[in-house]
Amino acid sequence: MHDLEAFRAETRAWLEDNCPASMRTPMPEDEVVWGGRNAVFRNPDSKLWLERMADKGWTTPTWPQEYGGGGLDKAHSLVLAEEMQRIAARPPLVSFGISMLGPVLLEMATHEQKLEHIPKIVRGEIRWCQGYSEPGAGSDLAGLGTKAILQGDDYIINGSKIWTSYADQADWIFCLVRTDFEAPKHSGISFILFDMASSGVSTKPIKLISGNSVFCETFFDDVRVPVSNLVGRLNDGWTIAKRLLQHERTMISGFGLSSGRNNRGGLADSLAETAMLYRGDVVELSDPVLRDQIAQFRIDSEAFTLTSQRSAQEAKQSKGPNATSSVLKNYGCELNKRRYELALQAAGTQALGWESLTEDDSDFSQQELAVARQWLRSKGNSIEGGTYEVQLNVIAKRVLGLPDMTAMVGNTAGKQGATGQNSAAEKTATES
Amino acid sequence: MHDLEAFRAETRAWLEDNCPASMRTPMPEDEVVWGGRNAVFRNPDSKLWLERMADKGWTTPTWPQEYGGGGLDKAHSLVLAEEMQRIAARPPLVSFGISMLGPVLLEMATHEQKLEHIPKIVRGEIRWCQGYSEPGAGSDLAGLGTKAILQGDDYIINGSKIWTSYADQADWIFCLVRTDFEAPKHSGISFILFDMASSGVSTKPIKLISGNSVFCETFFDDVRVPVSNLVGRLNDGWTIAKRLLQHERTMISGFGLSSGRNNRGGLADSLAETAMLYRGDVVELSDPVLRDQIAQFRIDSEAFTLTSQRSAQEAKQSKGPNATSSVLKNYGCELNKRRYELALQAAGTQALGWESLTEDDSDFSQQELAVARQWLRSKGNSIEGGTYEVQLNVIAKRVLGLPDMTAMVGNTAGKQGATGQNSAAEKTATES
Amino acid sequence: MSLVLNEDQTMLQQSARDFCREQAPVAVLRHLRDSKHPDGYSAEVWQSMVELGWAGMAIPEAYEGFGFGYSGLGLVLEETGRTLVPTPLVSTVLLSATLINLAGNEEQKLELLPGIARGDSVVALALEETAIHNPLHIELKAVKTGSGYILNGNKDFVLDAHVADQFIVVARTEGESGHQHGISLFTVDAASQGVEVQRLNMVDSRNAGNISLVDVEVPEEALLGQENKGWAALSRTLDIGRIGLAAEMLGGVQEVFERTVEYMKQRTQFGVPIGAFQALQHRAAIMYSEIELCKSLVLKALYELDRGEEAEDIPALASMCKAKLSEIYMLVTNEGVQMHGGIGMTDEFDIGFFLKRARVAQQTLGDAAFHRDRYASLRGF
Amino acid sequence: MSLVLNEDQTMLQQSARDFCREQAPVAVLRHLRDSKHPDGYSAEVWQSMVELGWAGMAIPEAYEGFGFGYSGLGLVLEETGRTLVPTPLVSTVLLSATLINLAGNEEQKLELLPGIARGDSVVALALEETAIHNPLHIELKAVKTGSGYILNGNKDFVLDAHVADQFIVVARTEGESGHQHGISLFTVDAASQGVEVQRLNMVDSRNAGNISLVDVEVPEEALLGQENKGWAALSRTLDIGRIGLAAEMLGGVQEVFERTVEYMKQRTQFGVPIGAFQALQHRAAIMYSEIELCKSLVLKALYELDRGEEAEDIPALASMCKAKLSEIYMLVTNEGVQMHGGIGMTDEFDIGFFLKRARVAQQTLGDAAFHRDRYASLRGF
Repeated sequence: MHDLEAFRAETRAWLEDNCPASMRTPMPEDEVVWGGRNAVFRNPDSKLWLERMADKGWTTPTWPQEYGGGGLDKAHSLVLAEEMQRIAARPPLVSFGISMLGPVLLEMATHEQKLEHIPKIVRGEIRWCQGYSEPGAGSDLAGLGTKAILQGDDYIINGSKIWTSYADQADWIFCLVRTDFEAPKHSGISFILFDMASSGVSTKPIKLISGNSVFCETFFDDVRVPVSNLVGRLNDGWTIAKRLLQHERTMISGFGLSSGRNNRGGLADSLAETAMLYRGDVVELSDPVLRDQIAQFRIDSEAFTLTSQRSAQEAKQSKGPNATSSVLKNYGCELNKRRYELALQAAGTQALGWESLTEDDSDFSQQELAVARQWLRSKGNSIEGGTYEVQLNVIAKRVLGLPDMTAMVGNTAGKQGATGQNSAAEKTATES
Repeated sequence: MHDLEAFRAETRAWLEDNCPASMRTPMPEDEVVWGGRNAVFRNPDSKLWLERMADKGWTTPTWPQEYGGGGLDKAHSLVLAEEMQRIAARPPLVSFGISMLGPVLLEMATHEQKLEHIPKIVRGEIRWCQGYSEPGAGSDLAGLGTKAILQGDDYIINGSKIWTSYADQADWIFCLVRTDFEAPKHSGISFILFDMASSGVSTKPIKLISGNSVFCETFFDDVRVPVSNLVGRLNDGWTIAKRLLQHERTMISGFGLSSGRNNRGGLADSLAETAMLYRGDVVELSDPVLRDQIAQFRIDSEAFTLTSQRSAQEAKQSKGPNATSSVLKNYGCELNKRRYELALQAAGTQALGWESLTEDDSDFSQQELAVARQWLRSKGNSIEGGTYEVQLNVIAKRVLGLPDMTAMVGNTAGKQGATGQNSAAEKTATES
Repeated sequence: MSLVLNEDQTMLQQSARDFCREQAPVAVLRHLRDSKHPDGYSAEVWQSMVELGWAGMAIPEAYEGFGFGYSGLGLVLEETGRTLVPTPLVSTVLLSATLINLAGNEEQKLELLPGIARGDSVVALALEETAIHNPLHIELKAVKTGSGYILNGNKDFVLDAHVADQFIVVARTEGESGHQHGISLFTVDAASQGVEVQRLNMVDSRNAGNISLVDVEVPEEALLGQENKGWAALSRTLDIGRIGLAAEMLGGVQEVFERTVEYMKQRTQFGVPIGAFQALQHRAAIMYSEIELCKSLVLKALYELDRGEEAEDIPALASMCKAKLSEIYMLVTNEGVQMHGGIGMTDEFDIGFFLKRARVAQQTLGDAAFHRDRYASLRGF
Repeated sequence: MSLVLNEDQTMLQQSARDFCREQAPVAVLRHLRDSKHPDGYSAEVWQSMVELGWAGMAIPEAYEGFGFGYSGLGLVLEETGRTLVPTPLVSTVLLSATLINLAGNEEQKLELLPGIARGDSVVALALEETAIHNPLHIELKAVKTGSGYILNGNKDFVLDAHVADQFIVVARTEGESGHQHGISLFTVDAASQGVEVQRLNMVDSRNAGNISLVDVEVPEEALLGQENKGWAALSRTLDIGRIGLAAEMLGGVQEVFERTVEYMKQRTQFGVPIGAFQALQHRAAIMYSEIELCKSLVLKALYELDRGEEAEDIPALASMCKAKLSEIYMLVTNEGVQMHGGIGMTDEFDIGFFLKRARVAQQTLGDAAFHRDRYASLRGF
């Protein structure tokens, strides 16, 4: 206890000295630091802040110091988080390396692989993307067709991926490839890392309904990758993939997390305030039905936040994300979707603009436009990272122990080389 | 046209002369006339009214005169219905013979069978019950085990039925029995009629959560039934059963029909008025959220009524109930369930009484008590006559043409002797 | 009462469907959007529609219309809702022609309606003053002068504002915002001194704009109907507009649903079409049922509109239609995107256009909550 | 903040669960109902609970209680919610003891609380005057006399009214119905002249009754707390009651859900367990998720109650709990009956008892809509 209090004091002092003032203000979306070879720092303080935090390993406070992490235990990292929150410090670095790949490498990679990749993740030197989904496969991740064929000490990779977030801006990719073409489909997959600058890699952005293009199609044409880049055992990539998906779900469920708070940018800061503003209400929201719906939304948001906290407390006893991650992922996504549907109702036609055609944004403010875009974006929450339907299947089967229809009425496993895990009835309906 | 107008005038005059005054008032539940050997006429006018209407065949206006029906075409029967509605005349007779068995007999029975049974249905002399569901079978109707074994000119019937409505008050039963024990399960069923007074028939009422006991368990112990009581072809009873189920669905969907009108007995006459009454509101319902929900309910009710009318108009071109009967059955039941949930909210704790303990009903009025009972009763709407889930399966497969999972992943048909029609994936989840 | 289409109506529906599929598919809207088309609608497509008689659909023959009634216009709107083709059909034909016909005197009708029927003019109804539909909230002032009126104020979200030749401006000549009495209607030439139009780029890529009127002078003849008494005709026009819009929404609802069911049959996952999954089947069956109810409401409302004087209960029917269609268009577009999965999120795929249109159509002339509230008042609770 | 149970709490939960399963299953309620038991609860079962310390759970040790706090009482209520055993736990321990402890002076506490902790007395809170929860709607009048007060008025739906020894009557000494000021609390002996109790036979077979007070005289010492200033203690007591009731409802929710999932695994239709049907699986998974949220709310609220002075946001937490649990208890009982099919509709089967209890519990101390409205006000919109 004494130690913790001392650490708190030190941390507070250090942050006071090292966190630039502009890093204590709400972060506009375009100032998020993703790192990488071509990292953009729209605000020069961001660079300074990243470097200072990375030097202490505090971009990844609980990772081992050996690989550049902060080496803090849970209790100390909580203190750090609290102290950062106290001064509203921005996260110095956001990346798939931190949220997805890193934890899995730490758990499953060799010492050499860790030494090569982890420090660059910690320092934001390399930006990663995820090569999972393929055109036509969707939720049926394991049905992937990208091939890796051994040629001497290299694999030659051919195929394509889809829904690769920020592939056009990433330096390296962690990728699922098929290395055994005879085995049942889950048993012939390997997990491999390679440089996006390799010869034969190309990307093409996908334009979304929200107007953004965060996703790409990614093509591999005779890409040569050293065997040493394989993580884990050959043909055992599915185990790693599943582990990583759990981390992804935990991250996506965070969408719903801030619903109960007022710390999001944009007009949806407070649905109730927005609704009152556009109706000229002062004391009470004058549309009682919308008021009821917003109340219901906020109650669910608060309950969701508490459930996330409870889940974290329960997880302390065990290790890593637990079964509730499916519950949280789904609920968080549905909350986010509800939030934006309510935001549209709150602001009426003013939340339905696409672009401003005036210089002073007198037709639509940037915040209003952001609501419409984010509303559209939110529709993807229940598709990416395992669809809503897949998560419900998982809860029904793994948490509630309900029986598998396929096992009851005959099994296609043979036909497709599937294990019990991906029997048809267990699975989804829509694609990732 | 001229003819219709003349018929209208005649009918109006006849009704004026023959419909007793008390038969033009709202009908309390205990004055409904079900007919049968032990018919109860709580109001002596009911008997008079039944006899007069039956003499003209107007208890079943469109049935052939040959068998005692009214012999009217659609147009004339509509005029009769309108004229009866004009004076708010009560239906003279309500029975499963009219709503379910009769139409099927007219379509599929022999002339002799019709001559024997139809006139007694028309006159309310025989009250019928339906022997379909069996313990353990539930929605899987065709899985029935009641056996009929030929012995000379008789069948010897052994087995039991469940959820037999009013079996303890019925005179005859129309019943599904298994007559072929080798064939696939749908192909070994026959449709047979017999007297409930036959030796070996016994019934036991089932008490429901609503406190009522409209259903029975019915037991057959070596019941002897003449072969001539078989309707349709031997082992082809499933065809008749399905036809009859369509009529049953049409009838049950009627639950939702009056939702938009104010012609139901009891406190739920108008949800809005009830809600205002219990809040002391005069101009507008003071709970705006309940007001919104009641508005939504009433809009859906009005739309449902229009859809029933449209479906009837569309059915004119074809014959008999059409594919929308599943839609209407489900929607009607869900509306009825919604209605009573709203009624509970409308009247608060006053709608949560079970019995009155006072002589003057000062604790709970009979209307209030009826709401609680009907609320509980309404929960069965989406279970009886084909569950909610079965109806959704039917819509998905037959109306939308969506594929059958079982056909995709292997088929249990062989194991169970099922045809494609009752493959597992198509079917329900809950029992009737 | 007939809730099934007669032979003429079936033919009209079929020809409208064929036309929209062939001449005005979703690609037309996409092209207009991507090319940042200055008009926001295709004059060629519109001209073809005019030739088919659609612009004069509900205009009486005395004013060069074709007197097909609102049932006919509703069928056409339903088909345009299936392909989302932007035209002045809603602004000019459904709303403005109706209002002129209801409120105008003989000269005004003769002056304005034939031009609409011929497709010569675009007329826009300038009503809203807030982001939330509120037709009694009218603060734009019209002050009487010796020779006419002077108008001052702003209007928001006016459909087809930047391509309109004329506006019908809803103004207040007396009383306070919120009151029916004191509302007056004026025709205002778009080129008048003091009128400024700001085009809006809406999420559904359909035309709308904000208007400001600063000391705009109009002659006495610009008054449509009686001074202070514009509400009755306006209110009826809005109900007709809501029903017509519901017909358009019904087209979109059906199109999205049919595309989704088709996709469920084609798209394979884990070796089976996704339409074989029972959870999706049930959701599809529930949507189907709701759509059946939507159809009945729209058919009934259009039928009643054409009964003229005898019409029953138009305000309640209009609110029922708009409430229910708003609700179900939202449901079906959300489910449509979800069931299409990743591809439904791409701009390349059409489903997003319907998602966007659904929300703008919902807000136009009152959303589901607005109309349930109104319905409750109309039904006395 | 801890949202997981500590060791003591886990032990208490287990022993309460064991006790309820063995000594107080649903069969106890069924028997009380079917035998038309005059008391409506089993004195023997209650006596055993008293011996386990449940009656003194949240009563301070100074008044012979055991000071386990509301977390402890909440755990016990949750378990009684799983078997629906009727006891004076809600009326006497959760509501009345709390109110006496909050509002009473030292003599009153010493006089009343030990009796409750010992299980000697049943005390009922007489609050409601309408069929819809409305704690500010107080019209029952208390008029000051030389020696005390005279009470006149009626109370509805008083839990355990006909078995109570004492009532705490919420009365108006000043002001109008709807106002906080002017509300005063009185202890009234059930045997007092002028008190009449009419037992109610409710759908959930739990005890409630209507009370009429005609010229009931009480001494000055019957006033609990200050004249006109009863609202603060009452309001906090109601919030504690709502949280406790939510804990009871959480027990029922879990019990119904667990029984339903179990049934889904056992019940076979068309040759497969019905739990293998994806549509039902998804509905079960959705319920599971909602129940997880319910648990977190109740745990948090109980935790905060025991923090005493430092407690955060009790009114909002109480409303969140009661709103959410009302909603989910309704969902789960409706689905429970539907998924059980015909057998769920029979009285022989237990599920109907939960269905009935869910609706009475929902109405008690405010339903979901009441609490969402209150929450919105508390959160400033």
